[in-house]
Amino acid sequence: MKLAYYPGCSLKGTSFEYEVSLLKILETLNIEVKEIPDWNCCGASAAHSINHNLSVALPARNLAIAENGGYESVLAPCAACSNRLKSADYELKTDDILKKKITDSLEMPYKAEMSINNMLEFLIGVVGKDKIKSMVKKPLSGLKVASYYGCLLVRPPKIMKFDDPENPVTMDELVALTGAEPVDYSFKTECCGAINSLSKPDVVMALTGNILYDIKKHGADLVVVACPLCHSNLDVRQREIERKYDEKLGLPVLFITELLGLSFGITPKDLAIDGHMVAADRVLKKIEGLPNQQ
Amino acid sequence: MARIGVFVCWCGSNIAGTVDVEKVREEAAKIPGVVSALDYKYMCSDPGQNSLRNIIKEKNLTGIVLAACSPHMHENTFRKAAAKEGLNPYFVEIANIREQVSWVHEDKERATAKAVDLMKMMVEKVKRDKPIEDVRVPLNKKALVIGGGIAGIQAALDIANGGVEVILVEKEPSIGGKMIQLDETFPTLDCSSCIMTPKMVEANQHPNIKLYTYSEVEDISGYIGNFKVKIKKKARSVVEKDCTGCGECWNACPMHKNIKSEFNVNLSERTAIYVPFPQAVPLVPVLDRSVCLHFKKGGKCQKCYDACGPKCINFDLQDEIIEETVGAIVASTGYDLMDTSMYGEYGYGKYKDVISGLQFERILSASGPTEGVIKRPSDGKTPQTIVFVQCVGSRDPEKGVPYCSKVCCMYTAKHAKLFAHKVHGSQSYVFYIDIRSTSKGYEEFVRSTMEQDGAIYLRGRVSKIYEDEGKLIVKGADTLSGNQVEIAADMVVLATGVIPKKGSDKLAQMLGISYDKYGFFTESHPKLRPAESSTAGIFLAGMAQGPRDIPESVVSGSAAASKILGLFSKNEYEVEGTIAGVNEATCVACFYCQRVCAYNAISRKEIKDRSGKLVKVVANVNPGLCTGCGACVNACFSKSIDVKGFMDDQIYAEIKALAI
Amino acid sequence: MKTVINEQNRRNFAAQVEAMLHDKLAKCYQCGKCSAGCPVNFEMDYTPNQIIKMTELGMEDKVLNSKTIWLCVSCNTCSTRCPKGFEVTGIMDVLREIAEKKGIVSKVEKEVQMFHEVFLDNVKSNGRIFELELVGKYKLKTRHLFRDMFLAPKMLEKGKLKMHGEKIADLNQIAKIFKDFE
Amino acid sequence: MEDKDVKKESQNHTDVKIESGNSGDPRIIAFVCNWCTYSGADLAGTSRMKYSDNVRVIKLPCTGRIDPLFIVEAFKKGAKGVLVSGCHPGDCHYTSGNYHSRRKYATFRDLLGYLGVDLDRVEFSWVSASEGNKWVSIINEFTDKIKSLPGKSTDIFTKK
Repeated sequence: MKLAYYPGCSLKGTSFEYEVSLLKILETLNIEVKEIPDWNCCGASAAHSINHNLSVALPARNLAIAENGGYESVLAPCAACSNRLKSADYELKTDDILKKKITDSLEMPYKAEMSINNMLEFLIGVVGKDKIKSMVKKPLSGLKVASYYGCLLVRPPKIMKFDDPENPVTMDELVALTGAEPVDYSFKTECCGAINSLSKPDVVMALTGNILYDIKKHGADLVVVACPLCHSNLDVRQREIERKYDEKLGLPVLFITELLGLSFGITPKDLAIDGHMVAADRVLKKIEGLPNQQ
Repeated sequence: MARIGVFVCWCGSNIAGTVDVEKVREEAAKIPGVVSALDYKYMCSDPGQNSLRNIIKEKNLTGIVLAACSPHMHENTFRKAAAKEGLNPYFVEIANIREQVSWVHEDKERATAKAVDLMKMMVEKVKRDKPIEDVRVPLNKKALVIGGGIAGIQAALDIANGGVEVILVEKEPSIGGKMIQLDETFPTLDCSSCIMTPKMVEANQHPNIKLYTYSEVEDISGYIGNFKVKIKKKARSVVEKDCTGCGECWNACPMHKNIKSEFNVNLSERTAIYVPFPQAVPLVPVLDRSVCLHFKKGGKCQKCYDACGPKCINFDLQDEIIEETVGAIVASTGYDLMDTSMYGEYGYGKYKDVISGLQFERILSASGPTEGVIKRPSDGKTPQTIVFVQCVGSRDPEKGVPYCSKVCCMYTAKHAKLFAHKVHGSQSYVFYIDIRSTSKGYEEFVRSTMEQDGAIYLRGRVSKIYEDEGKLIVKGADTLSGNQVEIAADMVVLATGVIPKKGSDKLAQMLGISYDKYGFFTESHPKLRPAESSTAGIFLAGMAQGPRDIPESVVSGSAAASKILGLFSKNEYEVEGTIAGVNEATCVACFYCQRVCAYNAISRKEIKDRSGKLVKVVANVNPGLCTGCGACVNACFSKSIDVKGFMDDQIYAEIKALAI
Repeated sequence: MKTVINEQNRRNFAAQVEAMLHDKLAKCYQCGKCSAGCPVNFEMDYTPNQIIKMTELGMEDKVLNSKTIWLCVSCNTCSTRCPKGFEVTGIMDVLREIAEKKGIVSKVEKEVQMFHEVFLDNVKSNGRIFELELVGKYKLKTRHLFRDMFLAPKMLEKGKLKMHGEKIADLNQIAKIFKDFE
Repeated sequence: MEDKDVKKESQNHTDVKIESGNSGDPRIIAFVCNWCTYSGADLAGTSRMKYSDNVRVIKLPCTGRIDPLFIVEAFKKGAKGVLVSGCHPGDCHYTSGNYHSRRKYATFRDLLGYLGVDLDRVEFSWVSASEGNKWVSIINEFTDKIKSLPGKSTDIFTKK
């Protein structure tokens, strides 16, 4: 199966760690993905917020390029991108009039027959648990890990068709594969404030704070995510939140690909874990025999 | 040769004012086969009927047509008059020249032309009438009641008290249904078991009631008056007639852990041999073979047998099939409560202190797992704050059902009230969308829960419940103040929606009665025949028809019973003869008719010669079930089935009579 | 708090929203579950269920000038839990789009609106997001120059903010998409 | 007031000149079920509502009893319009008879068209026992419609 890769803007910028670690583990797993040539921004939340048609047309270009390039499956590791690609694909499947307008504008046909996967779907569905398990060289035993899913991976369920929208478990299952202990808590799918990070920082800090303190209360050592937006809010804003609520958090936020990479025996540096704002060294020391702490 | 008489009624000036009745009469006289034509001022009057009867006699008529008012008015009158002269009553046809001519048209000439047309059509129809005999079905005066909840018990008692034998079949080890699980009942707060137990005992001891508990109806065939029923009596492993209900066996059972009590809705445990609750009727234990050590470990354990004084435990007992013939059936299979674990956001099943309304009933009940002291399941502490959430599963087309479960508003108010009575200084919060409290004393009851007992009502739904530091945080909305509300509760009670009893759709198929898309049995007519099913002889009662409360269930049980007593007041059941009939000579046994019949009235009939050799298979109409709708006629490719009174040749003749 | 309903305006507005939403406003029976679970409800001037009702009643000005429509983060909690399957998140998109097309500048939540606009401008000119430019333009436009500024040095140090943006090759096609659908 | 209007309208129906071969005074045959539509038509009578007198009603137990060939026969015998009317969906006295006829009708329409019947001349409607007024308007509107169609009898079977 030819696998297309849609990185999206964040993975080339603020969340470069995600791309680095992702490509590293795919290399280890011996899985080849090809970046969609000349891909464009999916429009993220801005497009659907103020222009519905644009929010379908922008992702449609990427999908059409991939499909016409003979790909059967698209990996969109960014939760926001996968959400927009899936939503656009859904609209194109259900709204024939809009579909015609868009394919006319793009001058490309689109059959809407590809499977579009977020990172977790890709790992469980395309790679498979057995293969991942077989690559685990350094079990992360003793590490307590909270999986944070946020909104965009599971909602709206009728379009995402991924896991249980209230109690998702996919990421926890991946955490368990690494030998770490998944931590259950109450806010797995609560919203972190997402796109309003820049425009409403106070709101975002309140929401993100709720999530982080709940995770802390449930005894987690670190948090894993599969979304650059969640990562930004949980990682980049963590110091501010600590200052605002005057309570220490110290919760490193890793991408799920980084956690998997660690269990595969890849060094933290190769996984770009040092790119995060909240340093992970202290927590990673808990893992015995982890190579090359820094 | 047909000898038809035509009678044109004036209905005073009602008809004669707009229709030239003499012209109609003259036209009638011209039609071949019409030997007598007459017009008269009031055909329905005694003199009118007498002249009709005289002419039947004098002219030896083979059929009569009345050009008069609607057949819905006087068809029966004239049929009876004809029958008195020995004419088959179905040889009477009515041309409706009042409701559908003189009262709706004004031009006399044109109205008369139409009246003549209608008269001609009926003459052609009556010429082709075949004698029809009403069908009489003998009645076995015995009734079957399926389901021993309050509705079924009420039906059984009423029928039995009317002097008719009743067989009451209950799936569970004891009768009593859901009502016996309840604590006190709204709006009068009388204790459910206090009013229910005597009825259960009465049903058990009634000389006219034969009770089969731990039993299921396996098969039903036949029709009104003559249903053949197979009942599977599951093996109890206890010889009922010898058991004294002393309790030595269940006290001796070593399996007293990890088997959840169904009666206490998983809030307590039971043994492998058990009675569901102390007041069970009959007070005879059941041995649950799926968990019993004797059955799981190859016969080693027999502690119950050893403890039993009368030695009535018998591990070898087998399921029994009992066959009965009854004349009428009551389907009162009741309801289930929806499983609310699908609401991930509410955490039912995840958090121990998020419970269902029925579980709270058991906690309130003096015979329940906490002996009526309100304690929460997680740590046995008495909650100080309880949040009640209504409409969980109900009014939710996305995850649950779109309909209202009807009883939740009231039982939630009752729960809040009883909580206030039992735990002083406590506080309850009720999330609701609308309050439905429309029966006698209900609205006052809900108001007093708020005003006297201090329950705080919030108009809105709950979005999420999660645990935080030993409290359940309930995130809801109060749409009246326009606020998002968070309440830290010790316990949450979900008012779970009502759904039909599992398997009731299968039973409905077996009975040949219709049910709605949810599985509730549907009434023959929602307003005027609420106790009847779509099939003659099968009646409905209780929640199996849809959400209702106890008084309504009791009323419906009594209604079904009175229908059956009425039916049984005669020796035979009379079915109008205008039903379908099969021409066995031409039937090719394709059974398309069977597929379209909504009443299961068509069966296979084997025709054998004298030596018993099968000659052919044909369709056969069961007169007890056929209603004469005629759907089968159109389904028949070989034109071998027809409905009496509306035969194909008659309708073609009517059309032909109108030829221009 | 009095509203006089003008039947024609009410119908027009409700019909416009329904047509864009592909859903019926009457479906909502005001249970409030959307508002109960909304993560940003605490900042809103009207709860989501109130927005739905107000739209049905044709209270166009209030709805299009509300904070609520801009505060909504499209997390879809409301739509996911809505017992009627109503597009609660969708109606916020629709109302924002109408406000945007009408040129209504949100008085109270203009930052959010501007962010969306700057974001799309960025996509329009580069085909992709160049984050530094996005942040810079947004800050110039909103004059929140120093907010979050303390984050920038560390982000630059960590390599999170790139000094150069990438442009896609076929910018003509992006321009065409914007021309056809903006 | 209302009565007068009705009167005027019904005169309009009768004032049409009958030309030879024209459907100015067309015969309309209505196949109706006994429980809903027949009773509805009776109700129009007891309420003394006036309507076009072109219609001739044939009563059946249920629309489920209607053989599509009845409709063909009606046209063959000179009817210019055929109306089929029964209980509302879900209201059938016989539980589902009207569904059967509706389903059958859907396929039968094609057959009628194939035979060359002008499908404008066949109408299917629901009239309940309480809808006397609906019966009246259906009959009047259908009669008007039939009158407006080209009148030659051969036009009914257009292909012949």
